[in-house]
Amino acid sequence: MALETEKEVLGLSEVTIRFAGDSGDGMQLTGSQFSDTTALVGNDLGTLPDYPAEIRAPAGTLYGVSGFQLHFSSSDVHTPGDTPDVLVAMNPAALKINLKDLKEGGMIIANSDSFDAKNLKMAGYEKNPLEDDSLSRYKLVSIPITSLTGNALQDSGLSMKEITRCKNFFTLGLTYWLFNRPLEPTLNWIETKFSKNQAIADANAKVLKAGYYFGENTELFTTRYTVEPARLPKGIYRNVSGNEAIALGFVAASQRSGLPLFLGSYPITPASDILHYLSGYKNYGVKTFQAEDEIAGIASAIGASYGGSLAITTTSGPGMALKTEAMGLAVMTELPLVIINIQRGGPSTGLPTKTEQADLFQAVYGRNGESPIPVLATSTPSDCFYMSLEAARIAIKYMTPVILLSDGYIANGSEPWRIPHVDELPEIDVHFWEKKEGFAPYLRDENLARPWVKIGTPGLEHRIGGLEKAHITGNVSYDPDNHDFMVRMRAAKVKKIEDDIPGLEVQHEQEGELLVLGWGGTYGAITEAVLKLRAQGKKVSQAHLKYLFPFQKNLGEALKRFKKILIPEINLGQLSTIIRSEFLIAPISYTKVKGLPFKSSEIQNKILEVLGGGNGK
Amino acid sequence: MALETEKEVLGLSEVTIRFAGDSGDGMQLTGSQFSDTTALVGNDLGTLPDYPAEIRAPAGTLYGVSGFQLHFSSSDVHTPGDTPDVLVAMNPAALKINLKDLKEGGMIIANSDSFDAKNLKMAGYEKNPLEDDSLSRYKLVSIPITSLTGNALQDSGLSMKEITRCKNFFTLGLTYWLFNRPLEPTLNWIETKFSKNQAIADANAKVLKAGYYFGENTELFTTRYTVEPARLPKGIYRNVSGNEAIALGFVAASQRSGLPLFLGSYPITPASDILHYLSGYKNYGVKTFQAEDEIAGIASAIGASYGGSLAITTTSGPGMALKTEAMGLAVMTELPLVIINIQRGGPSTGLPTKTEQADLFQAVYGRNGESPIPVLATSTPSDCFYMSLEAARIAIKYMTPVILLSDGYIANGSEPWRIPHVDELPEIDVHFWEKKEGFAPYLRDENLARPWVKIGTPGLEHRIGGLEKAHITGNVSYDPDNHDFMVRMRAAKVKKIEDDIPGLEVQHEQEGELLVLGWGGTYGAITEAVLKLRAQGKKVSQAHLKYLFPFQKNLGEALKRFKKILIPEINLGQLSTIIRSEFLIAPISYTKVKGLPFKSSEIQNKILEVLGGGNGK
Amino acid sequence: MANNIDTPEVKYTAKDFTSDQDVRWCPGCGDYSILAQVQRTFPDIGVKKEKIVFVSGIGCSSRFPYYMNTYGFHGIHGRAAAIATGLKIARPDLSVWVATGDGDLMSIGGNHFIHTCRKNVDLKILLFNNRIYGLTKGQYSPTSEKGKITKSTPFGSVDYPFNPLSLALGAEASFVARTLDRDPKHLQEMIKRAAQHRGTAFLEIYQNCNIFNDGAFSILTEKETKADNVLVLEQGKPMVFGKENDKGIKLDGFTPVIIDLKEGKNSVNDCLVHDEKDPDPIRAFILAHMTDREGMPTPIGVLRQVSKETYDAGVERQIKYVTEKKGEGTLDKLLFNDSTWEAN
Amino acid sequence: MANNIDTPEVKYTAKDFTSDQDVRWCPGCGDYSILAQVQRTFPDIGVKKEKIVFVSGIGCSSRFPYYMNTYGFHGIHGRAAAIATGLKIARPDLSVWVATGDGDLMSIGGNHFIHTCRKNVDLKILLFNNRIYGLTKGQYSPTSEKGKITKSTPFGSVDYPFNPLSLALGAEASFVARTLDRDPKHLQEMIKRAAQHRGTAFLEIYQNCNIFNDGAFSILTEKETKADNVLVLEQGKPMVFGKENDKGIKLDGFTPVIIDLKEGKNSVNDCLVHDEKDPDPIRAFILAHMTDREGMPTPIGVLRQVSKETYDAGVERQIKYVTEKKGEGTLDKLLFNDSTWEAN
Ligand SMILES: Cc1ncc(C[n+]2csc(CCOP(=O)(O)OP(=O)(O)O)c2C)c(N)n1
Ligand SMILES: Cc1ncc(C[n+]2csc(CCOP(=O)(O)OP(=O)(O)O)c2C)c(N)n1
Ligand code: SF4
Ligand code: SF4
Ligand SMILES: [Mg+2]
Ligand SMILES: [Mg+2]
Repeated sequence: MALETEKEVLGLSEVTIRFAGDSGDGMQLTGSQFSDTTALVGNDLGTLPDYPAEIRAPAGTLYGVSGFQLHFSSSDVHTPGDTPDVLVAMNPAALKINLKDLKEGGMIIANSDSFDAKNLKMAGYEKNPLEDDSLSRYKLVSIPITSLTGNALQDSGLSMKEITRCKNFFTLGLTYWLFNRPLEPTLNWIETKFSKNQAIADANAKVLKAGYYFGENTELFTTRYTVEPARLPKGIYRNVSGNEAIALGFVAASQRSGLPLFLGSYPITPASDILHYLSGYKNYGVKTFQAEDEIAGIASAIGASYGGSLAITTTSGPGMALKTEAMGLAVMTELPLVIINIQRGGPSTGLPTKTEQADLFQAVYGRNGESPIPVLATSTPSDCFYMSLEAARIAIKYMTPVILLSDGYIANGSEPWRIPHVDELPEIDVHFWEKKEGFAPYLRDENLARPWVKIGTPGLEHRIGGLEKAHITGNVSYDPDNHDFMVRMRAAKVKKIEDDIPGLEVQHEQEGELLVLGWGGTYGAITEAVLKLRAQGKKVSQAHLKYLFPFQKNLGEALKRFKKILIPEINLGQLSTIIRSEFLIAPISYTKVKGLPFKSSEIQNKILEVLGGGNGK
Repeated sequence: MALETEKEVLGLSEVTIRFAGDSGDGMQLTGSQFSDTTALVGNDLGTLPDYPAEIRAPAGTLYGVSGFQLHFSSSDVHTPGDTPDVLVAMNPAALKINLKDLKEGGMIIANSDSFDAKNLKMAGYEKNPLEDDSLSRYKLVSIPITSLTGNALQDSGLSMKEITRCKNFFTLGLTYWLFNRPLEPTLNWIETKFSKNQAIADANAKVLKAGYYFGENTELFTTRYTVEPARLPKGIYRNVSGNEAIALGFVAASQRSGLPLFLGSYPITPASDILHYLSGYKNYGVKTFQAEDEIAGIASAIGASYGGSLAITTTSGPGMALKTEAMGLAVMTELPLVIINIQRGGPSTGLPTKTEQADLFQAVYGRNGESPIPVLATSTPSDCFYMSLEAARIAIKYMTPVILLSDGYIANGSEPWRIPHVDELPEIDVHFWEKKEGFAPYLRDENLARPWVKIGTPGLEHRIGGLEKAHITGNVSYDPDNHDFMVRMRAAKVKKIEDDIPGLEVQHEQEGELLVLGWGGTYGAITEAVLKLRAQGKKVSQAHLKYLFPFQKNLGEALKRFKKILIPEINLGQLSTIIRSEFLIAPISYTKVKGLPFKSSEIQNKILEVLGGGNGK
Repeated sequence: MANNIDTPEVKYTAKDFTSDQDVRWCPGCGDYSILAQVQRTFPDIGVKKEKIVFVSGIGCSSRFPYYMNTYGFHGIHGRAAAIATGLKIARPDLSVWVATGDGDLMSIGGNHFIHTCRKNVDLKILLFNNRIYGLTKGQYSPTSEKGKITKSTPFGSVDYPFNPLSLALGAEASFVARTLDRDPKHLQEMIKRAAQHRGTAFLEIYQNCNIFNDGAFSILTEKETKADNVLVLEQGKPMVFGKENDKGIKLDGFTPVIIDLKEGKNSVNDCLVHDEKDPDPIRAFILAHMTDREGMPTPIGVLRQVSKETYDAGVERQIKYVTEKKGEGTLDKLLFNDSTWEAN
Repeated sequence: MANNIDTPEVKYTAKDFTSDQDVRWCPGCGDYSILAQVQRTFPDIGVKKEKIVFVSGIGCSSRFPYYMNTYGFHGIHGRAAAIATGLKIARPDLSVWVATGDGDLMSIGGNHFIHTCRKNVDLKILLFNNRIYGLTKGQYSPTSEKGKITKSTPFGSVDYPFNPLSLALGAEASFVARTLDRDPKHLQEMIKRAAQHRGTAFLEIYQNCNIFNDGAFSILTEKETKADNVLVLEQGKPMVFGKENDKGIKLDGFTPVIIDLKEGKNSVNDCLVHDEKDPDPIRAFILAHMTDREGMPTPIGVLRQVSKETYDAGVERQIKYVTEKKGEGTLDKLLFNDSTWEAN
């Protein structure tokens, strides 16, 4: 619904906006609503929620500031944007923390009501920046959002506390107007969300509109902006976050394999949402078990897998550490299981709400004994859906635990996703062993996988466990030669998966001066950097790893064709280390461990530095 | 006490003997008594206990066989010996399992009483091998040990069951005679061990002598053997096992540092003995806490470390896995702590009583987040003492957790050890921060270590924990730049340790065709192999790593000086992988994962293969 | 017993439950008797062999599944209850049994144990309590008496033991019982009772480790002392024991005391009458703590048996309810939510 | 309270226990009151500030140590009791406190909790029970009521909650008490009582999480409903409650029932008299389970306080004994055992 208006409407190709305020100000909600609506109008987009580990840190404090950045465009979007064009600052602390990122000449929308002495002091401002000319380099629009919200709800009969809680909807309405977005999606959302409390629903709706019309009627804005829909491939789209896509991916895997889905999990940021989503899918036969701890989470999943379910367990770093021993059991019993690690800042409790890629070593090497487990990684929110299906496929086909790595940035970020048609999805076929003749629990098929037996099959009663198994019979065996054989057999089975996965695709030239090699959540920033530099005529290629162990067969070949390999990672160079040992080459490791994704500009600069004077030709 | 005797006495330079029988036959005790006595008479020696995971597997079964091999010599001993000269077989199963290893023409001492139909059948013998000529290639001495023991104890008043239990002392006495060893040490041991039960003490002593005199008087033996004392460096010696040496090492570290020793541990094979030894040292102020699980084991140690103790935790693979999360906490809180992993066969429960080196990856890489921990490894039983002191020194000086790796072979094996004089041991100096001025919990000293405060110091009250810490103040910090700084700071601190450890010493030529590089328990087998080949004129050098992370500074240099590097490991090549990534060279990885140490002959053959025709010149 | 009762056509014998693996326990170990009684009883519990699963942790006792010719899972130390919980939730049609030791269940596995009791997951837990760590060669366990001298406590342990029944009751277990390895009949009866119960059935079995803790329970098992030291609980019956049933238990306040039934002063009618069905856990708690006082007999039998919805049944109920309410999910319903848009 | 009483020269004020960190809990969180009462009470427990340590796990509640100006350790999730146990064994001279939540202590930390109670380690455990996972934004916890609708249980939880007091008693805790964040006086008194106890002192504090589980305890804290729903336990006093102290508790068998003290039929003399010192845990267990029945009041106060040797004291005793017996160890004694020989 784009209202008639006399105001000038300026078309933009892309916009980056950041909403910032107290953790109590509802900025995450404002941001996600803006994203969903923006997706609906057909822009491509990328998001970056960024909030503190505290639930509601005291109002006005610097560490209590919560932010949500959103980048939307009429063409492809790969990142949440490096520098916002618009900063919405609900209080002084939010302004203080976020101003440094704002684009030169960018717009600041500030809630002037909250710029009182107390808040200014807490944010460390001597003078009120809205009143001195310190912000002259920006387009400053200061609006008494709190009082305007109050006015709008004067006779709503709500308490003052409830009223002020609505103010983020004013901000949302205002920005909807400013960027010419419809109100309906949010109005509908409000209706269902607050169906239990009509008064609140009405208030929020009212304030949303108030914000919208305020933009319409005030003189503060002379122009509003529109961003044309992106020319996305034909199809039906929805907005999806990484964690939601993982939940959808495994329900899809359950449907495609005909196996009931079992999740054993213990809540932990930033993985908990997968548990939340899946526990809503009871009518898909999904069973979610909130265990007493992470060990019970994976142990219950192993039990469910032995019982014939598609079993998964979700966690983050510290929980991953606790699951280590049980992963070894899954390796020894050769049961299908997917272990999902949504990486966060470490070590230890570290930075629970921030993103990082520092659990790669742990995934590939972090177990006692020779304990090989395939490791996959997602690269974008929507990619989470497909990698989940792939992880399930490999686990079932090879009777092995599989580790799927994601991270906080992918998990909480969202993007438009073209919903695939059912027939685009891989069949996952499952063969439970049924016939009594010739059965032995540690027989091997052509994939070196052992038979999976559905408990309840008469005549196939058998025992498995964590002690070394005799080849074929699966009996406990301390025989030296058998142990050596089985250790190598388990390794060979996992290695064999390389024959069953797509080869690595190098983007752009297949050889030359520089290849930027990434994995996981750095995909967007690398892609944007590479495209921008190529647009400037630089020759630089890109490849992104989704299979970390085993590697794709053609990886070594692909790397050899480039003079230099640049590997950006949000850790101290873990992939680089593995590449070094695997291929005896020395990639250039570019690392940043700040709990934040790379900015594409950072990667661009690094590429330019690596290319030196030359432009890769 | 070497009796007068008319029998011919043959001098030998070295002997390897293996005692084998049911897990109920007391072979481990027999072996360790023989070792202690043999040490006492001044031979150098090496041992290899090898027993099943079951406590007393049913008598007569093949998997129930327990063995103890002992290699003693008048010159240096590096291994328990490849092929026994003498095999003591207490039953058919023991013969069946062990015969293949016996040297051509070696001696078999068999307990003929146990070669009855039932036992023969269980061992899978059609005919009695003592009676057909199937053993003609060996010196077979078959003796009715059970009945002879019975006769000796006719009027002891003991039950039949008790009497048969004594039969291993007959065997021991007999072999004492055969190899001319004194009875006193064992007689004394019996007195103290069975002080509570004089009847049993007397019986064992009686049977021991009976065995000895049987050898003396029977016609079965025409010769007895003597092995002259080894020319060991001047000094006072004792026999020590790896686990005992670790216990002694940390008590020594406690005495040298003046810090009380705290062990938090949960029993697990093959690490439990360290807990057993240390719990006997109460009068050294040692506190041992048998925790409810491994997590509580390390968590309690972290608490004790915060309280100012020298804190350690001991375990093996599966327990190590469980400690992973808490190790991260120790990294973040930067507290001194030594984590001792006595490696065993994996993955999962694997082969609990067998040896392996497959936890190196886990030690170096196996944690969530960037979580650097120094990793040290022991190489022989007596080396365990010194590496324990070294681990404690590094932990305290650098305020860091340290992982000390040993393995089942080192842990249970024993060797003569020249007891150092107190002043040969390093001082470990400890500086608790005491002054209030200028204190901050995350200050850094010249070693990048933070201050250690003894709780109870007035005015220094402070808080630490697992969330990221602000540099210096140690306050909780989510600041992006601080996180990046601290991640690199923790890494730099651990790297810095390389400046404070002895450089790597290469044995023999410092450059040339081939360097055999080892770590951990392979030391003896490699040394013997290298020495034997050099005696044959082959040019091959040797180096052994005790510092796995960080490496010694000169390692890269040392490796570059050799055309080929051979790395034998009891895993699938874990050190090789790390060497590859660190130095971008391709060592030759030689692996065997059978739950057993390398035989030096296996390594000799591999070296010859690598040298090809040439002899290293 | 499985939720969907699923009785075999043919009548099994003990042999049907005997696997082809030789039993590797020490000669004389109490575990043999437990294995034998389970194999003898299972033909009578009315569950098809292929629907039975034994899950265990690590320990001598945890080798149990290998010897049962049913499905079996030898897990990792302490995690049997957690593995079994996942299995039971995924497969409510199975009869899931846990074989575990006092170290496995009470030490490292304590948390999974109390949570299983709390959730009332339909598992039968057989605790082989020998008050020692057998497989690791004789360290003290959380059920070892204070002052116990073992390899890891050469001067005696300084901690108080758990009372497993008390802990289970504190965690709201719905079935709590105790028996003895050396009393085959009673052991068999208790196994049957556990099999019949829906919900967490916790059966503590005093088991002799003749290698590392020999005779720990001899006064309860030896002919001469048994009668005067064991109180056999029977539903609805007065608590009487002693060689000539000459002793009774009555309550003095909340404290059970022994009364003499011979010298006329007290009669059977003065004895406390056993009521395992009491909805309150108090009576059972009193019995569990009877041995806190010197000289009191050790109660064996079912201390408590009450019925409440099991966790796994609750999960099924909820899935059924939601599915009826929302209709069965399909991939299209799943992927195409109500905020999609079309690009063309 | 520390074993070696170690009283400060100067009298502290609450301010002395306030650290320089700003408190980061949500406005209105019950944790603020707990912090305030601890800071107000500590000047009276007679322990030097530098001898006090707060250990915690992870959770909103576990941020507690940062705000106390004593030594403090913010551990990892569920391990506070284990860390504190090691610290207390190593340093029996310290007063070691554990601040923890219902997820931290009852879910992932359950095993360490019951073992701490069993061993009677001299720790004071403050359980901030808000019946929810706060820090992870509102999943149900092991103390959440059955049917609870949360992020992880959108259709209601299907498991029964723990009764933390019952669990502690089942694990043989020597001090078991309960109080309310909104009753500062009582909370202060309970903190003092915990401080005085030698051994594991378990104090459950009902705490309101106004963001994810607001009002969970309101009927116990709101003026109108409090008096009729809370039973304040006082040693040696009859159990009386109600707006005009018009209700009493008496036992019918083992089941507590409410009697009306107004309508003459019953008098205070018919009421059960509270005895926290009863060596048997039965009375306390009855009180812990009082709320199993609809309509019964929630008891607050000390349910149980008995004295027995603490684990850490036992360790000291043994070290003293062995050292006296064997003499203090020296390096020479250690290394030169009795089977050495000389080579020259
Ligand atoms: C994670 C882990 N920790 C420790 C061990 C070593 N371990 C094996 S069994 C056992 C205890 C056995 O005692 P219990 O459960 O009572 O069984 P029992 O042998 O007495 O029947 C221990 C500590 C292990 N296998 N895994
Ligand atoms: C090993 C591990 N698992 C899970 C988490 C995530 N986590 C942090 S706090 C918490 C539960 C908090 O609940 P509670 O203990 O009741 O504390 P509250 O926030 O309610 O005060 C969880 C699951 C973690 N930090 N570490
Ligand atoms: S050690 Fe003890 S428990 Fe284990 S098998 Fe032997 S007798 Fe049985
Ligand atoms: S989330 Fe709840 S418990 Fe946590 S600080 Fe906020 S109000 Fe308190
Ligand atoms: Mg046991
Ligand atoms: Mg809570």
